[in-house]
Amino acid sequence: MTDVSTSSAHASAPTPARGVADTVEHAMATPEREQPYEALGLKADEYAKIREILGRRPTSGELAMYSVMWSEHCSYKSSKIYLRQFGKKVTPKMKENLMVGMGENAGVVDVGEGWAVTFKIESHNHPSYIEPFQGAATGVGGIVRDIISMGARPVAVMDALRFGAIDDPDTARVVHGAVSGISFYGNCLGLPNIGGETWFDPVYQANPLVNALAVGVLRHEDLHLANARGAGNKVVLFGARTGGDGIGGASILASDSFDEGGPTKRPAVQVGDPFAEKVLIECCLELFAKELVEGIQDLGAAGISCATSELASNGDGGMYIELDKVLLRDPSLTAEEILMSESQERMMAIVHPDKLDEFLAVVKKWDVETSVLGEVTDTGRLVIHWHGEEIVNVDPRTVAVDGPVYERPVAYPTWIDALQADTASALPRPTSGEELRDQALRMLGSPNLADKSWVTNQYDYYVGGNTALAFPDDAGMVRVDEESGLGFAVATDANGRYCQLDPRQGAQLALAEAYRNVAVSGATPAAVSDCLNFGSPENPEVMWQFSQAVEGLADGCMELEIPVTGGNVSFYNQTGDVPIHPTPVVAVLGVIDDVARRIPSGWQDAGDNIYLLGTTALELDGSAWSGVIHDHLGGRPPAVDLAREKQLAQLIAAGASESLIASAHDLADGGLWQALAESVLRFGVGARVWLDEIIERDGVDAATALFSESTARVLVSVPREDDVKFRGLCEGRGYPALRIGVTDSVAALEVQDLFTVEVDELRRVHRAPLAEAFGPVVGQ
Amino acid sequence: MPTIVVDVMPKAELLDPAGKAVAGSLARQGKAHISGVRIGKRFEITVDEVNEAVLAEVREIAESMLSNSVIEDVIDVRVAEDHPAANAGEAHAEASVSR
Amino acid sequence: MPTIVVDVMPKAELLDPAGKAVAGSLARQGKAHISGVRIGKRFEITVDEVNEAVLAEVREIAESMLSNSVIEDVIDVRVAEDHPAANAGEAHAEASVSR
Amino acid sequence: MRVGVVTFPGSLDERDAQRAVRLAGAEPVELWHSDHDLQGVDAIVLPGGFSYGDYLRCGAIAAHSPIMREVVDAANSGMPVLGICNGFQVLVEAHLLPGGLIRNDHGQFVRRDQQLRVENTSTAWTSGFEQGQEITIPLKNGEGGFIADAETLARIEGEGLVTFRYVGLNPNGSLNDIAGLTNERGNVVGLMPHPEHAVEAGFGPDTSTRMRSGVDGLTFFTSVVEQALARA
Ligand SMILES: Nc1ncnc2c1ncn2[C@@H]1O[C@H](COP(=O)(O)OP(=O)(O)O)[C@@H](O)[C@H]1O
Ligand SMILES: [Mg+2]
Repeated sequence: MTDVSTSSAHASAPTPARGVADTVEHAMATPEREQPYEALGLKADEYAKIREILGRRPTSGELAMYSVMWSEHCSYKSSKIYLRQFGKKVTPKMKENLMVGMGENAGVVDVGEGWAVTFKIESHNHPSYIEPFQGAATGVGGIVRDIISMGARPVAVMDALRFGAIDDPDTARVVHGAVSGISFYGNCLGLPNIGGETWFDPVYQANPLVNALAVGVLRHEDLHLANARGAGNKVVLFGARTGGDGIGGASILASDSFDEGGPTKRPAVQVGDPFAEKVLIECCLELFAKELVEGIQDLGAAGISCATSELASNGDGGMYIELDKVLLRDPSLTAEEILMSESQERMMAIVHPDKLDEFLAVVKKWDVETSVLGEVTDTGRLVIHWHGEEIVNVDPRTVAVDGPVYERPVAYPTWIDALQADTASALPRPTSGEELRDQALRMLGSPNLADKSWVTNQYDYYVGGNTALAFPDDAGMVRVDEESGLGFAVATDANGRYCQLDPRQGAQLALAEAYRNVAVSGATPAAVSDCLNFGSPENPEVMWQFSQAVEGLADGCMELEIPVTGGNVSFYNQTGDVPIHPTPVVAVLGVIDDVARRIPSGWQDAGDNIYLLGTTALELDGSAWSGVIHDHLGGRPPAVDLAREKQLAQLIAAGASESLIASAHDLADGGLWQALAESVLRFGVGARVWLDEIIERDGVDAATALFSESTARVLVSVPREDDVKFRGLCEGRGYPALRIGVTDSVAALEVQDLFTVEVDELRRVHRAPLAEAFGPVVGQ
Repeated sequence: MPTIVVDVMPKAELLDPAGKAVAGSLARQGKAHISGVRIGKRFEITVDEVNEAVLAEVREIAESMLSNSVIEDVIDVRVAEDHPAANAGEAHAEASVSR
Repeated sequence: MPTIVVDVMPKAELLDPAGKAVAGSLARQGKAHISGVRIGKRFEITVDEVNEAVLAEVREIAESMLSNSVIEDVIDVRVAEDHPAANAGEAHAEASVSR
Repeated sequence: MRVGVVTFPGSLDERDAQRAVRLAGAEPVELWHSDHDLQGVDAIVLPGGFSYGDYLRCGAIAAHSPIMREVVDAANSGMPVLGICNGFQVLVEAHLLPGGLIRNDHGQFVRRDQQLRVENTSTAWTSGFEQGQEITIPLKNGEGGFIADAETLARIEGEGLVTFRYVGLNPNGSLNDIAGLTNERGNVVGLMPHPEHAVEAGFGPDTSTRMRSGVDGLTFFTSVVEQALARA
């Protein structure tokens, strides 16, 4: 259909027929032509700005590029002014091990011994609602390509998921699709899935959150940045062919105003091909290893528009492309659609002409299709030709870097005072053993505290042979160096309920929890990536939530002295006018000298002493207890004390290095009760526990002791013979520690003088919710 | 018992990774006449009798359950008058049924 | 370009758990007229031209690669004169080709 | 001893298999799918993964790759060949082992620490086990359901070709709980679970006493090495 060789009957008319390129020349000749900028998501003033930059109206190809690159998703136009804090609020210590910071495809952290680790978390929320399987699958595919573009070998993935109410009729569809999509794509890539989160809350009903994280490792000398330097270097597109995937909107350009026939049907979904991506990974790693590329950029959102303009902006600034050289899956695609296509499993490389033959040989070995599109220039312009005619001629920085920046209106939500005043402390708390037992089991069997094996049994954590910890442990841990045992640990956390009550504190709570989860694994926290999921930035209250959360996170990272190395913002997560709870998912990466010293999260032996580190206050606002038992959300979330978190992490590291700690498990949702139950369930070893000393020391009641979600607390088990040393360690560091029980050969959890639950019953209750909602747990 | 055949194919404009992998393998094996492969599903549904109501029901199931309309098309729902396996070798008649 | 359609079904005497699962789910939804479902594959193979040699080649590929004779049968290899989607609603002719 | 590990596009566990070979005291040799050269190896492992994406039938496209012609010839002349998961599927597709492997009956991918019973210790890869020994080997697959027609099944059972059976739980609907098979000669073995993921304490399956400490998989590799030594 696209036939430029046939001169169209309309060629001389102001509106060329579909398929004939809207050239720069044509744009200059027809300055007043109407363009569908609004349908492409551009505001009138943004369109005016583009005209001003170009000194003429944009061609339809240029309009395509600006519209996708200036979208919220690609330009961060609403969030930019806030995200700058992550770069500014840094101490010298935070920069020490940072090889690449914010702004690149993914941050890179020096982990010692010549090794570096890169990691990033990204959202694929909206596609995962439309088509959960492909949406989630391509979410994994996209984040993994970011990792490869840094020169790293991807070695692990994680997934942080939030779905609507577990019993909503639509939830099963989304859960089945998203989980099997992640399982399919990650498993086929050979990347162990080492952890994540699974939450259910009606606020995510028609807006599930699918956040995917990938980690890669590299030697220091293998680090690559995606930029296009060196005039004369070739620009090569390789990987899958370009098709009509994910360009639903782009068809408007190609049709609405240009074609009498109306828009062609172009799908908004993308289909993933993990096999193609696996081959692409190996191919890229070989290209890097043989030093055949100057840089590689992944193609994600905004496809070729993004890759060309970013590569050019980050390099010498000029690039010449012949767009008709792009290999197509669907020959009917127009130039605009090719520029916007989000077809998966594609990469763009900058290759020195002398190395092109060798480059092509490697690509051929992997059966990957390639085409040389053009070359790097020193003109400062990104020039794109389509069958010999110039359809794009722009300064790439105006597309990729100097997009619009908004300081959107911010408004303190009027409802928040009333919400905060409505504290859970006023709710009736159980006192009898029987009541406590009943509520404890209801909590354990609630969707968010329940066993997630329905999900995680579908994920391979074995592949690679380096996974030292994975679900259900607090953090995932992977060995980097087989000789020394050097490794990393990662955990992700966010609690939307806390963030709804107080987004600043909520963000810090997410940070504190992820930090603690890494610390209890035996690793030392080193860096942060985040995925900020919020409602519409055009809603001033949402913007306030966002500003609070970012500030809290940036301040928190500075206090903990771990840098934010990158992340992702996802706005417009709402159903109708109702935004989701603010959900800043925080991923913390830690380093461990030898993964053989990792700490299990559950009890493996009878007769160990159980210690509770930290103190407990009446902090039930926003807690699992208030939600599950009273369907209540109000008050102020638990206090955060990051200095204490740091002290706690150091204490555990010291205990681990002296091998005093048999297990450690952090306290978070569901409080002490949930941590006890999970420690039992991990290996089926029971325990006898008493609460009186907590009650006495901290001045709380039994329900608070069990269910409060006070922070900076960890449950630790210590072999008898190390008891004295361990106590000494805690005293020496001034960290409150109470012996609250012993592990037991009896398969039951006994809370002395209050109640006992057999391990079998704990297990049954814990496993029930997901199986009831989604079908039997495979392999159980 | 009569059989209704439902054919479901991936949407033409979307990537079909399975077809692509097979086509790639055939190309490597030097099968030059073949330029593309797409892989869909064929359902054989045994019903107790064929009438408009049953056909309507199968059509509805084909759209709602046997296919995912976001990425697939039901391209045919028809009564297989004979099991095709039974008459391979000769032209066979299948009554095609409108969707 | 012409298309050759290849239909492959699981052998009748073997388990087809996927088909069974669909049939089970239909039964739970009260679709009483449906007594069984089997799920096979439908390949659409684009060839540059149709002649006996090409057909023979596709038949060979169908037996050796598109199906596994231990567990599946190739039930039909035929030239699709028209894409079925194009003529849904009317009886369509497909020239069946012997194996 | 040199043990070849074949890499197909989409293979995933080839490095794990190489590690297992090394830990068993042999030298791993990388073999590439499009080569016709077995490089003089003494035994071959077809590793797990998703060769060519496994979109058609698992192992189907890999079974048609150039190296497989050599593997088939070598297997027919007695060389020890172990197919793990996708490698098992490739062996079945190449008709070196009987039956077929189809989508798990529950329709999902499953990963678990799987109990197996060793049913045949006279193969090249199982001679280090005790008859009837129960071992724990990680399992991870989406299409591990073993099927065969009644006649084939009777023959497999009658000739003692069943090498491993699932114990406790059948994770994928395999007929007769079959987890792994051998050929008549006992040199070719295929199984769905992954012995190469149970060779190093700290990274293997949980055992009853310690997390991630199971190493039962190592015996597969030491069996083949010890037999080679015995023959030498
Ligand atoms: N979607 C998921 N993907 C991978 N692992 C998950 C997922 N959901 C939960 N998990 C794992 O299950 C375990 C329990 O999860 P959770 O209760 O959220 O942990 P925590 O409270 O320590 O953050 C953790 O090991 C977590 O990594
Ligand atoms: Mg935890």
